[in-house]
Amino acid sequence: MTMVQALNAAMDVMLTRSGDVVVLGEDVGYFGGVFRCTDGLQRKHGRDRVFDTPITEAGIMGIAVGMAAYGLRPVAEMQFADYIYPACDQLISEAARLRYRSGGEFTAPVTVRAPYGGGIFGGQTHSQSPEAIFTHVAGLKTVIPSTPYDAKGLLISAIEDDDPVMFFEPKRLYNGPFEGYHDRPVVPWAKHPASEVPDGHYAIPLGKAATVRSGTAVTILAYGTMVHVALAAARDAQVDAEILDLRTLVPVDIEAIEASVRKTGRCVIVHEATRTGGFGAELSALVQEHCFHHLEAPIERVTGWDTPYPHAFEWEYFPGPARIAEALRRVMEE
Amino acid sequence: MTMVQALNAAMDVMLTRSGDVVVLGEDVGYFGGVFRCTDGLQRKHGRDRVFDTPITEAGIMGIAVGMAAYGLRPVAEMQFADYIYPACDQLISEAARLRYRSGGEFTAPVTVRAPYGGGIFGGQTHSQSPEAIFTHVAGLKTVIPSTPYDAKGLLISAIEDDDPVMFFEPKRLYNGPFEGYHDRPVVPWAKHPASEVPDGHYAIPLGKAATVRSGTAVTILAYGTMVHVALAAARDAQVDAEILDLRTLVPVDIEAIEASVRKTGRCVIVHEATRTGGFGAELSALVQEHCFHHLEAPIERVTGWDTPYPHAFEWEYFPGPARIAEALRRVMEE
Amino acid sequence: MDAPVPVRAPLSLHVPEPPQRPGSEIDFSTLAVPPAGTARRPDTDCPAADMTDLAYDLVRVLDDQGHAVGPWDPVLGPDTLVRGLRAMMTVRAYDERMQRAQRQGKTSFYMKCTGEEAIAVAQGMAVDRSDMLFPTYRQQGLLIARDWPLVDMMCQVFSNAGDRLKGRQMPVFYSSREAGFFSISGNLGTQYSQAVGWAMASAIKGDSRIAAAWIGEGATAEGDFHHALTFASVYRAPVILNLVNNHWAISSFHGIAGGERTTFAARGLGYGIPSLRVDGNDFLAVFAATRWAAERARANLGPTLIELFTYRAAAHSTSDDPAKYRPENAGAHWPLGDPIDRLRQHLIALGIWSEARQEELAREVAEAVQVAGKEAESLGTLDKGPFQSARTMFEDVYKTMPWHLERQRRQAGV
Amino acid sequence: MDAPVPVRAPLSLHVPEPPQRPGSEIDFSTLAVPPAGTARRPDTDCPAADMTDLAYDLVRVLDDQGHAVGPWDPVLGPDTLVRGLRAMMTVRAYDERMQRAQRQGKTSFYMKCTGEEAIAVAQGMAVDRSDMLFPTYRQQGLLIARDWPLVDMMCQVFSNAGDRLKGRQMPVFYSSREAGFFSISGNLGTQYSQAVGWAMASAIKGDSRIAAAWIGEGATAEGDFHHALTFASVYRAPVILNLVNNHWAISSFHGIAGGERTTFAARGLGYGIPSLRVDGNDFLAVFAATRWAAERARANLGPTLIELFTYRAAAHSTSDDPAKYRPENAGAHWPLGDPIDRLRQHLIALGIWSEARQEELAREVAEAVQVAGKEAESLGTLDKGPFQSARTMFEDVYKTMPWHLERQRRQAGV
Ligand SMILES: Cc1ncc(C[n+]2csc(CCOP(=O)(O)OP(=O)(O)O)c2C)c(N)n1
Ligand SMILES: Cc1ncc(C[n+]2csc(CCOP(=O)(O)OP(=O)(O)O)c2C)c(N)n1
Ligand SMILES: [Mg+2]
Ligand SMILES: [Mg+2]
Repeated sequence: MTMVQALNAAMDVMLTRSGDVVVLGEDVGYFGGVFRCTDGLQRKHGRDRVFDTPITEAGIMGIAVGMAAYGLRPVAEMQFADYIYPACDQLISEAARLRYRSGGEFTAPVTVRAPYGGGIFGGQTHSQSPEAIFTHVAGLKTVIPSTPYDAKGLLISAIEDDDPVMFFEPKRLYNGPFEGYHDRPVVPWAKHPASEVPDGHYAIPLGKAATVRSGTAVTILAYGTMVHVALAAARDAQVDAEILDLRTLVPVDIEAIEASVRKTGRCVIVHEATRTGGFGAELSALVQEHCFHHLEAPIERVTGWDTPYPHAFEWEYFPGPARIAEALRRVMEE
Repeated sequence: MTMVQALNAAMDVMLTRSGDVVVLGEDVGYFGGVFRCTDGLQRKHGRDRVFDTPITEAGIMGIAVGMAAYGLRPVAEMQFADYIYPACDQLISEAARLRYRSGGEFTAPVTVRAPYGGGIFGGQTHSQSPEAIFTHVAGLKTVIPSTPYDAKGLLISAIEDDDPVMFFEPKRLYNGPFEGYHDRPVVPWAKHPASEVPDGHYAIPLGKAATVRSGTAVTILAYGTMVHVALAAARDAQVDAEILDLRTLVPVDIEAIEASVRKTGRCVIVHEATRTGGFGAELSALVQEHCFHHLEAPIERVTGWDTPYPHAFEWEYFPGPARIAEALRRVMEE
Repeated sequence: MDAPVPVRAPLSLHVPEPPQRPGSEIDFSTLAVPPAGTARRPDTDCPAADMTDLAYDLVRVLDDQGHAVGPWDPVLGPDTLVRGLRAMMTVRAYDERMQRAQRQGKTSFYMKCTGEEAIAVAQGMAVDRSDMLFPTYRQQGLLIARDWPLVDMMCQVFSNAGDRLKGRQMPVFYSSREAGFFSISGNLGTQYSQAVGWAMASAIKGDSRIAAAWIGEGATAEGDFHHALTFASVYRAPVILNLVNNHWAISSFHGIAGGERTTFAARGLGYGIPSLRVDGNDFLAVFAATRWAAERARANLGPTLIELFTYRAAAHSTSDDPAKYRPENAGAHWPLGDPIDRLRQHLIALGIWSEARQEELAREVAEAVQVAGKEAESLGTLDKGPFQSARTMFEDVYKTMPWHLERQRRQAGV
Repeated sequence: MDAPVPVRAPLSLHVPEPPQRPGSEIDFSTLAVPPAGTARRPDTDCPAADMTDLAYDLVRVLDDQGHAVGPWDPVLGPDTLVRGLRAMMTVRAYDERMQRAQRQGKTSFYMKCTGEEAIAVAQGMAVDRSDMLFPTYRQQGLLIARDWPLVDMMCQVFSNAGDRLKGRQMPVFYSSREAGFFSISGNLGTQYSQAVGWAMASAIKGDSRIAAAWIGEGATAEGDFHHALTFASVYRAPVILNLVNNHWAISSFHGIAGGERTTFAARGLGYGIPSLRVDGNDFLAVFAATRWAAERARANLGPTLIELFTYRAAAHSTSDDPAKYRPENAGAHWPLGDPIDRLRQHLIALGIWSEARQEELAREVAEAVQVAGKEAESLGTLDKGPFQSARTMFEDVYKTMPWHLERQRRQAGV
């Protein structure tokens, strides 16, 4: 199944299991979402469980926090991660802090789903990767899947989690894995092993990375779309890289990171978000703090440039396999 | 003069020099601001140059962007940096990107002033340091002064800058320098050399750090309140630290950082903001990238904890001189 | 555009100014105050479009002689009235003591609601104990109307060892799940849409509890106000949206909030929400309007917006000095009087009260506040402690402490 | 609360649903359409409170026979009328060609405004050329009404070497300082408060230019809408706030935006802003209402809110398929007709137009669009280029490129 179908299945499972789960957002109801992630859910679970909202991301979050405080588990869709900024106050000042400020009496177990990342000619307002804004916020968890299997298991965990979870969905992976070669034919998920998705309920724990390739030469830390791009880069550069798919950014799986970098002595971090202050900075700082004496080369960051995502130069912007391969070669030279 | 007076002087100078400068925000008009930074400016420059706004940070930013697009240079006050989140969309999607998306035809030279940081028993919503959210945004500059002299010169530069500038003012320094010993008597600015502030116009260039203490043992990177705390820590720990006051976070003065760390081989980064994904992460990543082969010890970050700022435990939260001194001793042991 | 470009006159900016500033006499004579009893009372199922006049009128029940008049008289029994009086007096005494404690350095900050006591107290009494309240920092009266222990409130203000919020919040940012009192946010406005979300959740679950929210006239400019009204209107949420127009937002008057050319109740009309404008210093009017709105909500008729027309008699907070921006002692001239005086006068007019009983009640209230104050202070004050363990600083960020917080906790040595 | 807790009936959530969904016949028969010419026309200095009826009425000038009737008839000369017709036809032909280009892979995306042409064209003509416009993505007609070169617009759509926006923006997110057309944002609503800020700046500087902004009925739910109305009302900003109610926001109907129980024009009343509801498919009504609002603004009388009542006849964008959520071909049944047909009928009724001249004009327009299209394509298309230099990707992030972008540019090898 595709990642879209896997996400749909996760919500379906959770809507079925618990009357407290509701799904809300712009166009998620009758229509089933502009990316079809909620297709059929309103018909199946009813209009007061799955419904369209007015176009106001701040409003959606405020409503979701109130619903969560009541005891529901709202799954709120932001149509694009680029449109999440109006919701920042309700996310940062409210959802993230409610448990703390109420001494644990009120909580906000909201799951915020948002398609993120580029590669669909969406220009600067349909391509952004704003995860670093939220990974800086104490009280929020941040999750980014890279396969249909993970997407379902992680989304179920996010909905079941008692804390607010930012769930960013790599839209370039919705309908097929993507190695970063935009000029090669699109491969469907069907050919990928992680598109085998079990029926019903299963959970992938938050906070645990997956080793998607074992290796000894260098550690690549990646998440979302970049996991597939990193795999392609390692293959193409013929570097025996160990690739960690972080899956959860906060809390990050420091043990997995530490173990791998201590083994390889080298580290390349990749993300699509702009570089300065991106989550790669935190990863670099952590690796440096935890593995200083094991590092044989400077940690490299391969990221989106520090510019908005340009429509026509999408592929010049995207940190593709060639740029990652270059970084791999650089760290291997040290 | 105090930092409050220096900021007031900067706005006064700019309001006088250019009819395009306007000052707006909650309570900034007749009353002169809850911290008195705009005291007297409305009386002097008129009600349509310095005025109170409705309480809506998003509205203030939208209005300011429109005014800037017209050709004005609005100086918008956010009453506390903690209340800036509703303005995120207008800041990140609009002010930061207007020049880019319009091919350079429209610009948004807005200066956003906001008191930030803790130390006044403000609890979680009057103590935050959200700079890292904005340093991640391409198109924004971020400036944080640490003395009255710098505050005036940097604010004038910010207002004259043709790009939007986030100008965070360490509220704990408004009326006196602060070394982080909350139980010692408050020292007034009058006794500090940088409280000598010239009349009239002068500018401190954005993007240039200041070396506030030369040393050879370790480099401390700091800004705002933490500059004074770092100085105290170095003195108390008797470590010959070189202390850089970054002053501008984006674009950061990489040359100064690189030169210092190459010399000392050690680096401690301090900020009051929460640790994960803070600007310290970017600094750590940069230092590691630029000075890897010169580093003799892991880079340390001394920061606020990853929790909201608690009212009663303010001083347990604050990264005071003792914590910095500890870090200094740790890096010197390596 | 078809003709040559015409010559246009220069534009100018209008910046609202309050009628008086420090130095001049306060003058409320231009304020239009309709007599008590004149506003009509529509049925609770009246469509919004058929009651737009009430967004500009003023629902008042108590006349100048202390008689309850007109269709909005809620006809309350003596016990309820005395309970209301006691609660309002308790709020005022509590405020006095806490403000004094702040001046004495026992805490960092305090906010009074002087002159606005009728609002929270009458509204707290007019809804069910199980309904959920989303207040601002000026509705301490809700807790008191719900008989929440003063000691618990004071412990919050002192951030002491007895503070259920573990010293995390600034004073007055109470929270009590048990009291149906939602955690107060420092960020203005956010609770308004949350209340609508809570009410929608209650409706989704087929529950019968409704929600009520409060916002200041100043904070209505925040986006959350708009979002709350939009969602409440679209989904007919069972919520009472209260808007306290006390004429000031720190130093800026209601004209800066958009109250110069219309009422705040009128905001609701634009969303098709029935909207009432009510004398906020009139215990009976506030009670009646709230009951009316609650009935609507319970009958699935949706939200009501209530503008509570009042005056902030005291400073904004202990950090504020109103003499800097408005004539001194402005509150004493408020033409709609003092809510406590007016209810006392009513009780006397009813023949069930006397100055002697009033004094007795005042003594009782003072005593209760003093006893609670002593007990709370024995559990600690901000200047001296004791506090909860500093270790609690790292708790409740998440349900379970993740590795990085665990590590930081150890670093902090707590 | 004084009695024991009463037993309450269960609540339920109301979720608005459009009257028809795919599979059923479209039916607009319940839509109340007042006859043309019946809405009154107040003087431009009429206070908002004295014209609230116009927020619920519908300003219409063209009747079913194509005659201009009633007080709102702007009495335009033949040249202006024909210019309007030509511009609307150009918009439609332009839309057709660009949509086709998208289908052919020459660009990534396109958005038509079919059925809404009268709005941007008449409004663009009713304000001064020097006034500043803050549009959404569906007011391409403004540029065409201002005779902005089609080639320039097309180059933007193709992101090609001739694109002044350097290939940075998605198609249709035009920007032209020279045309007084503000850079369109992908984030809904943001332009609304910006327009108010621009207008306030104009007033501060004693300038005479006013601003006009557009927003869709769906996007009115964003906070920016509220902020715009609040600031415009408080400072009496010289701005025309246009609200295009085309009944759909991608897949959700106007009821989800809060239009089920009231009009969108009514939103303005709550802020004391004079508000008009206008037949958006009636070129003359749109023109007249806009002129009226512009006059108000120019006379320092402040903002006007205009709801343009229309219907989105086409898909939301090339990424959308409306057959998934509404009956097919819904737009063809819109009771207020097609704006181009209605203006043509009016010209014929005036006796200054014929089917022959109409056909001639259609040919001229088609030819102009084709010529422009060829020229634009010769400067490049998204699938094949050429583009501006990739180096431009790093420019204009800041006025001067800082070290880190300079470094990244070198890394990118451009
Ligand atoms: C988002 C946000 N912006 C600004 C503030 C600072 N602030 C606290 S109270 C206040 C005035 C509020 O006035 P109003 O809403 O009328 O309530 P009142 O104090 O009169 O009860 C302001 C500006 C804040 N707490 N939150
Ligand atoms: C902040 C934001 N949220 C969501 C979107 C996605 N989006 C683009 S257009 C649209 C519908 C807008 O409807 P409306 O305002 O009625 O304008 P119309 O398309 O009908 O002209 C949505 C939801 C967006 N662009 N920006
Ligand atoms: Mg107020
Ligand atoms: Mg629409």
